[in-house]
Amino acid sequence: MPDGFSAGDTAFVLISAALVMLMTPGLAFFYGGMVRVKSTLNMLVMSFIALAIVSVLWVLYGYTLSFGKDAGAGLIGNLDHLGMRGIGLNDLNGSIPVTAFAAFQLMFAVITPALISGAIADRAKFTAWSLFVALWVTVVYFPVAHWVFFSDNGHGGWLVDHLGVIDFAGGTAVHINAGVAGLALCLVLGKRVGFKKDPMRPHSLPLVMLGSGLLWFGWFGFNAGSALAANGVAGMAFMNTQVATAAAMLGWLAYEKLRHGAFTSLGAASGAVAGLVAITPACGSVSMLGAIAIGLIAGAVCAAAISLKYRLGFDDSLDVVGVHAVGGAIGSVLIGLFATGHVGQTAKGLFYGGGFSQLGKQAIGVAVVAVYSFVLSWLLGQAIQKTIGFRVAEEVELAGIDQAEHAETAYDFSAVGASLARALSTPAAAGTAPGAATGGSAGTAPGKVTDKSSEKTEVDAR
Amino acid sequence: MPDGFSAGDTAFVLISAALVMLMTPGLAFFYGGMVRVKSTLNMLVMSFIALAIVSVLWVLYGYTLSFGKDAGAGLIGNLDHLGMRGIGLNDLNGSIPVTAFAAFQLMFAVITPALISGAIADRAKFTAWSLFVALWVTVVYFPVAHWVFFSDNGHGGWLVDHLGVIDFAGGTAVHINAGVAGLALCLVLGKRVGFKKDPMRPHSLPLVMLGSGLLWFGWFGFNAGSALAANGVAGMAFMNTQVATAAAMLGWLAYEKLRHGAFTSLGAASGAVAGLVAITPACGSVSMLGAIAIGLIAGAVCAAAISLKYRLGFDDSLDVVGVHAVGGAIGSVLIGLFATGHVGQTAKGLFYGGGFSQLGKQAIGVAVVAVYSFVLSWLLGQAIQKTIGFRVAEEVELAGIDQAEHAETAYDFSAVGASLARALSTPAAAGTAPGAATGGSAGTAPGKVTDKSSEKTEVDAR
Amino acid sequence: MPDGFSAGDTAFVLISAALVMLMTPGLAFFYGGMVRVKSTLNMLVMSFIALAIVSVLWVLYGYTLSFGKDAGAGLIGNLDHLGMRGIGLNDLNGSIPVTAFAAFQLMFAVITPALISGAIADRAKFTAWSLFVALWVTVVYFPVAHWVFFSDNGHGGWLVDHLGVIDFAGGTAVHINAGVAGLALCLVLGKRVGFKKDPMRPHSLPLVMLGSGLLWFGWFGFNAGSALAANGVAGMAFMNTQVATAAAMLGWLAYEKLRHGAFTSLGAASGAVAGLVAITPACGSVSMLGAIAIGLIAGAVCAAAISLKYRLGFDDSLDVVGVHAVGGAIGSVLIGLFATGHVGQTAKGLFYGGGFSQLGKQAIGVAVVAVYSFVLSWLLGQAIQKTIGFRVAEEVELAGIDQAEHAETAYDFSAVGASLARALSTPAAAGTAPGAATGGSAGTAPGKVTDKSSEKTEVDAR
Amino acid sequence: MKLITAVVKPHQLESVKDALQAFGVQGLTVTEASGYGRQRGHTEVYRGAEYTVDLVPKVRIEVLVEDADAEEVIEVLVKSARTGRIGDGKVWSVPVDTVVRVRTGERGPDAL
Amino acid sequence: MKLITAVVKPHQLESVKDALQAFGVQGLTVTEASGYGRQRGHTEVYRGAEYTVDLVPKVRIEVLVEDADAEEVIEVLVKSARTGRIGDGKVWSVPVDTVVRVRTGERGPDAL
Amino acid sequence: MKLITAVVKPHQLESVKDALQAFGVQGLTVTEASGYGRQRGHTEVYRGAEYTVDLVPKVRIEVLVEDADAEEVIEVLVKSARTGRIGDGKVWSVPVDTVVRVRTGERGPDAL
Ligand SMILES: Nc1ncnc2c1ncn2[C@@H]1O[C@H](COP(=O)(O)OP(=O)(O)O)[C@@H](O)[C@H]1O
Ligand SMILES: Nc1ncnc2c1ncn2[C@@H]1O[C@H](COP(=O)(O)OP(=O)(O)O)[C@@H](O)[C@H]1O
Ligand SMILES: Nc1ncnc2c1ncn2[C@@H]1O[C@H](COP(=O)(O)OP(=O)(O)O)[C@@H](O)[C@H]1O
Repeated sequence: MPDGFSAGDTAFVLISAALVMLMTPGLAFFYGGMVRVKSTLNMLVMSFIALAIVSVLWVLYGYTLSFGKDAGAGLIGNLDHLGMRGIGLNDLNGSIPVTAFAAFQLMFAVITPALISGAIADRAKFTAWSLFVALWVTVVYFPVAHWVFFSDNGHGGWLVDHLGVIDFAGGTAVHINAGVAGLALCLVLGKRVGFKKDPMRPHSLPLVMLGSGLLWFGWFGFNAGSALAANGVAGMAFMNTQVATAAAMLGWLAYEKLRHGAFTSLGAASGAVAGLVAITPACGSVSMLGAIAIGLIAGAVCAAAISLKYRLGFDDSLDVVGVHAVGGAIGSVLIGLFATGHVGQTAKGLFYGGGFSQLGKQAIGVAVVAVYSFVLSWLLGQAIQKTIGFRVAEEVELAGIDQAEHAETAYDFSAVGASLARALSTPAAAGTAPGAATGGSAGTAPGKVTDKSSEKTEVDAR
Repeated sequence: MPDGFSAGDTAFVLISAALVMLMTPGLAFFYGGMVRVKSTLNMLVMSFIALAIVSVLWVLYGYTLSFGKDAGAGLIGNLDHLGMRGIGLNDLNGSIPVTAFAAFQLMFAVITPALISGAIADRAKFTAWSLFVALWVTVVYFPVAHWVFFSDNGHGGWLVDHLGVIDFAGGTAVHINAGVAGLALCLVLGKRVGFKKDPMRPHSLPLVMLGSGLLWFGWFGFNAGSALAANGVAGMAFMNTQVATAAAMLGWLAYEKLRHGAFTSLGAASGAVAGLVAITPACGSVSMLGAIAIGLIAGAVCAAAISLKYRLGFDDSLDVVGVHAVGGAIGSVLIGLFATGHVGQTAKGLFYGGGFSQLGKQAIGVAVVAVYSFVLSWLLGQAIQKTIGFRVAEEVELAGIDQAEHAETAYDFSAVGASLARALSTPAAAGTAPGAATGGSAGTAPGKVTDKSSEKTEVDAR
Repeated sequence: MPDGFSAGDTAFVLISAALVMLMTPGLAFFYGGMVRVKSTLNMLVMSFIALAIVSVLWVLYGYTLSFGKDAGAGLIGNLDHLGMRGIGLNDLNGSIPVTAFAAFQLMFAVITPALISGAIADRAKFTAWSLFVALWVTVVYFPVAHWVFFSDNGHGGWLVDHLGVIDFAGGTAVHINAGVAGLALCLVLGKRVGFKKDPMRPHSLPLVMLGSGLLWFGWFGFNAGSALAANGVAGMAFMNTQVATAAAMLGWLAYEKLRHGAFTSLGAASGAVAGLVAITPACGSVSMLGAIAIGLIAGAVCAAAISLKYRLGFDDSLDVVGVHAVGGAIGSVLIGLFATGHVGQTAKGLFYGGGFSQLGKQAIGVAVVAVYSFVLSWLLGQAIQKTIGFRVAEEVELAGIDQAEHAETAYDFSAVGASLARALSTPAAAGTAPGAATGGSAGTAPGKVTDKSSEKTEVDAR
Repeated sequence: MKLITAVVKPHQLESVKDALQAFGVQGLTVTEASGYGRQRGHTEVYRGAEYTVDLVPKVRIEVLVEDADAEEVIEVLVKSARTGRIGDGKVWSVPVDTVVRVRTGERGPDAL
Repeated sequence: MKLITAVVKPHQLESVKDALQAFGVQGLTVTEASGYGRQRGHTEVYRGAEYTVDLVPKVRIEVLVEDADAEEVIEVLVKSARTGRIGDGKVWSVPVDTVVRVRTGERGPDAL
Repeated sequence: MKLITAVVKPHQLESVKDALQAFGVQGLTVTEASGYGRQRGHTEVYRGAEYTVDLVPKVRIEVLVEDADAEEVIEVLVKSARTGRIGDGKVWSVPVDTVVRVRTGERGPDAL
């Protein structure tokens, strides 16, 4: 390997990339446990499909749009690396192979759209969602990632290199971006049937806790890994991540106890996620005591913020706005207060004698990303809604989207087992389906085919 | 970074810290699956709250009590690092940043109290438990960690540096400590209603298996990471961890088959954990064949030990004593037999020509930690029980602690969904709650408020 | 540590080994969610027991058979390292300790037999399965691993060193090997009662998704870790793994939508696994665009291949053949087309000007492993079936294998809880069981013993 | 007294509950059930095999009422459960010999 | 009309369903139940403690039929549910005052 | 014969089972149910929203008995299920035309 290469840093970033990858399934479980049983699978697959779509687009053109040399003005990368061409096995980015860097950053591009899905739980057509993911990363995420993450000696993205916004691991590019897009989308799709009236309580809180546990775990890769080296900054980012998360859990639980009289497990899980979100931009620039402060604030404020949707009447189903947009903004702005100048960055916050300068930059960064994401996301959502339709029929929503969109149900715990259903057709029997290259023996069809003709004029939407 | 720094070691320890962090959620699932469905969430949250509380205390004073310079006599660290002051970004502990070391050790401090919770499943007030965690780490864990883990050229903790006890990754400080504290607490709280009579069978064995899988995975960080370097010792500790765990699963299953006639999945999961516990202190000083022996013994002995509670009549609900106290003691003492002198430590055990010397030291270490932990834990438990009360009311226990303490139920699989419950009040409607800084529009309250007045004189405890 | 040692590489391989270990529990959940609720635990334990058995055998003789110096002709390792003797703490394999290498390779030996279990879900005696695992790794896996993975300057395993087959991470040794063994075993055991007639739908798709998420995560260790160093090859293998998996999910979903009209969550999970399987041998020799092509092909072809069992009438219950044998073969053979000669290996495929040479070698490698595995697995299966019996009684299969083989049921969600069952005997009461070293107080037996005598002539198999 | 049983769509439970309460019925017992009728089931797909699940989720509601109220309660049930689509379910009534309130031991109409 | 209830082994549900349909009964309602009878339960082991689970899973099938069909439907049920082993269950019949089809409001035999 | 149905608190199931067995009843069928009555439900909190869950878990026990035993079995049920708190539930009895044991085809009292 060439000079400047570090196996230790490479090991760290590659494993971190794996950790960040795990966050997307983790998110799927976090969200999937929170919905009613009838839309569990849809919720899970909305995250998984982001893994599929974004990874392919990343190789085709996402990487080069985000991390290709700046095409001018700090707005977008050039097309030098379309299809990852021109990236040699041993080319370095800092002390690590470019491939390792690309893998790490890919995982950020995957989870960001997945985060949005929580805002439109239970009611989005799966094909429409898939299309949205592809378009959204193209026109929103890839450019914003360039603005925020592509630092190139002052010739990189405009937020990081021109304006000097501090965003260590993605408070703006990931969380505000996704949170605000969630707001736009849930406005486009409208409220769920029964919003504010039916409880819609989580169908499996253990699944939610599993999700939050995996998110927390993976987030060490997200935050500490963003140092792109296994060094003191990574160590500090790691500690800050842990303690801010811990403090945010306490903040959320305290708020909840005062307000609703109970410490809930969902509050513990949600508080942790709020803390992880808030410390994401800040973990490379604040002290551990600062991280505790940021966590406490984020926990309590997000716990309060999630009730906005009931006041203002938008159905952000799983609180993407209240947790990611609000939490991301808190963390990004508080850098302007708590940045010590001695961790990973030299800019100082208000409390450390840096005056209002950094605070102002942070606020601008937040605002710019929020506005850009909102406008574009809303336009994309509308375009899809007006063309192929984004929202499922009310009947489908009532009966459960899993059945209609995925032809599956999440669980079958009945001891009755086999008896509640019967084989309609096995693949061999379906030999006449279009595109099937079945050999001769379609006649051996074993499945019982139930009589679908008589009277089946309507579907029982329950 | 300064001389002596190793990016490879830092990468290894940071990722190991993440793995150890994951063990606490893993433990939550392991325990959570084992309780009845009505106390699932309480069990989960007892572990998660340890993550929150201990992380904050660690930064405030835990790190310095455990790993600050010895204050004298090897009993406790000094206060040099209160609030983590005086720890520079690039300060090293061996070849890794102090922050990385602090993060790694923090995770040990988190899981140790979490382990205790299994002994008092289904019946502990959540606030009382939270208070206990905070007090217990302060007066028990932080000092004991100093005794066992703070090695400082003979001027560190008294067990490691004066007496020469070998505890590679925490057989005494973590497992015996927690196991014995579990015994003390379950004596303080008393037996569950229905102990020895009702089956109290695990509500979800797949959740138990998930927990054991995550524990096993995370334990590589715990044990191999304790080498604090990615080297041959870490490699050996890793292999020993794997094979002892494997052997313990076989040992437990064999015992169970002979005794009860069946190989159970809970036995497989429990045996694995017993093996992980037992090899923890020993993985840096024994050969792989020695690790197999330790695993086999620990698996079979722990399988037998868990029935002690029925004989002696203490309700150690999820077998913290039988697995962690007993398993930890087995592993710690067997070092006195199996230490080869050629792995990470030079002291030899009885079977390798070291005589009884190390065996004696190990026995003393076990006894000291056990006695200290038992006495302090019992006193803390009693103090809490006598003041704010530690145990919930019998009615709450019967109806399920999740509902009473957390206002939640773990699952809602009913297709009936929305209809079984109804919105009582959404946050906007709850605007009059104390401490709520709600703006004007409380009048828009949308939730249906059910009539709670008439006849609701009693609660249906089922 | 000696010269040539790299802490970075060691950190990478050790953590990779931990990731690969997690794949086996991940597989357990992937399979466990797919079976009916009555055989969940059996499915889980079939994987966990592989962790136990193979780890111990690896230390005793597996490592030396696979990675001991070649005993001649490239067929098997010698016995130099029986019981891991002769392996010093600081001995190196390349740049990492031999212990780290041994740990990494052990995890491959564990998961391979576990993969087979899916083919014989719901109907294999647990002791028979355990015996099969022990025998199979001995006569099939250890030799084949030697052929494929033991490269020693031309004096290693015959497939890798003599023939020049490329198998970066185990397409032949792991996936084809296990897939074909699954075919052999399901032929030996025969079809499940109700095959092709009862639906046998997955009892928990979230559990399946969890499994696939953990598999995906762990697979980065499997594939990138196979570089045995944290370098550019590892980075490339990592990216290839991610994008092939993503593309395969798309390929599977597209096939499914065209053929059955729905995008299923099970399809997403299965497609991902098919992609992971196919890229395993190829991730060190193809470009990212090549990886996308391989993924797309594997996803669609495997989606089609799983219906073979209905046509041909073998009950490969969870599609081990369709996914692992077919996917492994696709990946192995496509190397012959897509190998660029510039990634980890210099041999070029047909599309990169290498002619048919590599393609031929790959085909031979696939065929040799497939035939060897099929014949040996079938013989072992038959031998067990004819002696101790491999398949459970039909009654047991109908009632559910969990109850009969493990004396457990996977879930108990009933609010009824304690009341549905009653304590038959606690361990103290069971004091008269054979081999029980119970002390005096057996008379204090607390459990109620139900009247088992009257009329209990038959068992209710439901 | 009569025992009136209604098998209805799960989503109608809340409306049924509200209607009964408005009528003055203070208690009921609910069981999850599944039903097979003219509405047929739906198709599910698992790994390349299609199945029809022909039992559709329902709830089964039992209400004990005085003889005099029976007809009206049936009316209330039918109206509040109706969506007009197939699968709406059935309501039937069965004669009851006696009813006891467990808590107090009261008998007959007083026990309702 | 009659309400015929059968408590049978879960595995017999499909055979029962088929037999009823062959006979001409177009609807039924199924509930998961557990039963306690002569068949006793089974033993489970959890961490060194043995328990007997004495309630065995059953399904409870309800069919509303015209008086005239009652006897025959009982026969069909009994035959299609029988395995000959203990635990096969019970079938019983109860008189029904009235039946209403929720969708249409039809009454009596027409409502079946 | 009579069909006696009891809707009781889940925790009383074991005591009911024991009492019935002591009395000589050899079989019963249990279903999980939820009930709505005077006892009201409880409040749950999810992410800043409170809900009342007003259906409380119950078990529904069915016992087929001879006419002569009906009164006594009702007594046994009521006594063994009682805790004296609201929510204790109801017991009721319904006339049965006929009972068949599936395994043997026996009819009437012999089938119990
Ligand atoms: N003969 C019957 N006996 C018992 N339950 C029935 C009967 N017919 C229908 N049901 C119940 O009523 C539900 C609705 O039946 P269906 O025939 O679809 O309704 P509709 O009255 O609208 O035609 C079924 O799912 C089943 O639970
Ligand atoms: N007296 C009864 N009342 C209600 N249900 C009963 C009664 N006796 C038996 N059952 C039901 O029938 C099922 C089978 O009973 P069992 O006595 O095993 O059958 P068999 O008729 O073959 O002797 C039981 O599980 C229970 O659900
Ligand atoms: N009219 C009724 N019809 C059917 N079930 C009822 C009726 N009233 C009460 N129940 C059942 O009895 C249970 C207890 O009712 P509740 O009114 O709380 O009891 P209590 O008799 O102590 O006042 C309820 O949960 C419900 O399942």
